[in-house]
Amino acid sequence: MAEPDLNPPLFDAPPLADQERMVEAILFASAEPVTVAELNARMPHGCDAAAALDLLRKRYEGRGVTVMKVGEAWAMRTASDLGYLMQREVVETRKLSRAAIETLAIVAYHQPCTRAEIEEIRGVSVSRGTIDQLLELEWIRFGRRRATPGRPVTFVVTQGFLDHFGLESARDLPGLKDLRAAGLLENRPVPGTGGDEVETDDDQSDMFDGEGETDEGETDQ
Amino acid sequence: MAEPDLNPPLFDAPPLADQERMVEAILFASAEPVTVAELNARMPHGCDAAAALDLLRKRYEGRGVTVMKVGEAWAMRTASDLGYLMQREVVETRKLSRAAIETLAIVAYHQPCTRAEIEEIRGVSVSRGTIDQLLELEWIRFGRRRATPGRPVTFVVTQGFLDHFGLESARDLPGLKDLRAAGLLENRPVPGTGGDEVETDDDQSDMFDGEGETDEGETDQ
Amino acid sequence: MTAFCADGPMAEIEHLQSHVSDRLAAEALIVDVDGFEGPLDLLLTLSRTQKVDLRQISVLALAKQYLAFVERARELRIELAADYLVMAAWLAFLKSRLLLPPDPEDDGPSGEDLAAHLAFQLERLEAMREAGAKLMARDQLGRDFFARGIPESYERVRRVRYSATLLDLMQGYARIRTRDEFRPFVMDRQSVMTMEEALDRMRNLINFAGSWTDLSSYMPDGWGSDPVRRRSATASNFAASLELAKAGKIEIRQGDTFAPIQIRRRHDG
Repeated sequence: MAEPDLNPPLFDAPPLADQERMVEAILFASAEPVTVAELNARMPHGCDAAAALDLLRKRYEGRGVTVMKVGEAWAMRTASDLGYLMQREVVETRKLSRAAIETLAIVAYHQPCTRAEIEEIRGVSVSRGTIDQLLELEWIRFGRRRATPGRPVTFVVTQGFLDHFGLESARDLPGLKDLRAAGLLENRPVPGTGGDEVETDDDQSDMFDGEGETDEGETDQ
Repeated sequence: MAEPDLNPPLFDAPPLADQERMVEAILFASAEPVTVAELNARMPHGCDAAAALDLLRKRYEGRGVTVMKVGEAWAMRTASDLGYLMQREVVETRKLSRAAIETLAIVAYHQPCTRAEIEEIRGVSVSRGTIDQLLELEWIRFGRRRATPGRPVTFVVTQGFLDHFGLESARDLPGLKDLRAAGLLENRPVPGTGGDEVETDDDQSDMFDGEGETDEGETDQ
Repeated sequence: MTAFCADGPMAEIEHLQSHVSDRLAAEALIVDVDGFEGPLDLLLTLSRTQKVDLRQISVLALAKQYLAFVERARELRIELAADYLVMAAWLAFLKSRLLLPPDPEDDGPSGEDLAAHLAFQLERLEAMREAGAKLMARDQLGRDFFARGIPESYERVRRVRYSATLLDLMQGYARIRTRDEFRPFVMDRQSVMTMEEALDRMRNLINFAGSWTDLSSYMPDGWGSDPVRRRSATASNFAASLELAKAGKIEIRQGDTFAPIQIRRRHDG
């Protein structure tokens, strides 16, 4: 204020501490950064927004909230070192779908292996989504193209796959005989009973083939 | 933290001053009230949000922005004496009808409160729209069903209601104590209806009694 | 309005004095009848003309005022809502109870009890009305105090980790191989008719369908007996007919829910 002390203005401006409160409230509630001119326009006559702003900036130094200059305007923001409080990483563990497990198993046991071969072994078509998911997980990758008509791409398992499943090489995978010995093949489905359940399931995924996501419908959690 | 000094935890919680900054940042960033449990969940392990919150409240006492309790949660809000500076931020809301204001007051002071009780107090049926409007504003919500015949739903006020009217809890409703002392929050049965049921000698008072529940025809506003 | 007054000569005089203003008030009320939130609200407004604390209100006088109001409305041929009339009937009953000596035969509530309850209801309504006003007079969020203008959203970054064990893998493989031992997968295709197959068949057959024919008649020979094959062929035929309809080759209709679906060639198609 330029008024000389001898001639005080008709209305005194509020004390600077109050002006600081005003700037604080305005910056807090505004949906956009506010310029000093706007602050002055909004505050009572005779206020000095720039001086109040200065005080406010000092007050918030080192706090969880800081007063920042954004272009020509001012805004309050949370301190940048606390940004991690504003987000939380939620890790969800999901079981791989049956289609993906089977596809992965076939690639592992039969690599290098084309999509048609996978389909032949599974007895149902394999959705794009299933392959994509395994590629994304970096458990399978493209191998050499097969030297047959159409030169189809093949899939092989990756080092990441071996690491995840604790295998030295794909050749270390237990064979059918070992699986049987380990009791994994004991539950032989009788045609028309136990196997039927599998059948229905596969038919379902066959129906929705190509939609990828739907095929993965059976993932839990 | 209750850990004795002799046996410090594996990871030290950040100093309380830092925790205060964290609470400051989280409350500052959020437009909605945040509970102590949420604060603790977002802050690093071992933090004591309640203690940090205590410090923060004191720090903001008398500032342009204050830390307010809203039910079980906390929020930062501009000091209400500075509201006049915030004309630009005012959100024009539809004016509530008299019916809506009365219904809101009845729910707040009598909660949990059934629709029939609201109608009995107002002496007129409550229109669907009135309840809907209050539900939409998220000022009232469904409470537990009453354990009486028909298991009617009840209404209670929400945290949003407390937040909107700057109330720490429903116990802080204006004049609540006086109203209770004057017996005006009691549910007095109509004489001759015996409180529960039976005693239908008095046909006419019965007629009046049942009126609120049966005559849904008239809507207000 | 009845000239009868039970409260003694003083009340009679008062009554006469207030007669004109009462009538004016009643008329003003009638003009504004839509502004009332039901009979209790009207009673509360009428009770204010008594200019006493609600606890000292004369319910009898109030009942009379209300009945006069209803009478006046009737004269002016103003339709009153049913609940106003119910209240009028009840108040007439209350009035007679208050005026007549108690009937020893009747063990129902006394007129005083009923009057006291009405006074309580009025007081309670007024209290709630005041509470509402006090509530609305409070500082309000977004009007007097404000939340953060630029809220920073709290994000939940979701990261999905897929789990699979070697056991899952081996079991998966075993499942496929075991199935192979019993039922060669090639068998599966024998009971499936693809939509392409159905479409090819129908494209040829449809040229002969100038009139409406049931879609079920397009079942290939030998597919109708086995339920699995019938299901597959029906689904594929249906899908194929939709394709053909979309292409403008055929028309399709169904008389009712679950009625046979019929198709015919489009003449212009």
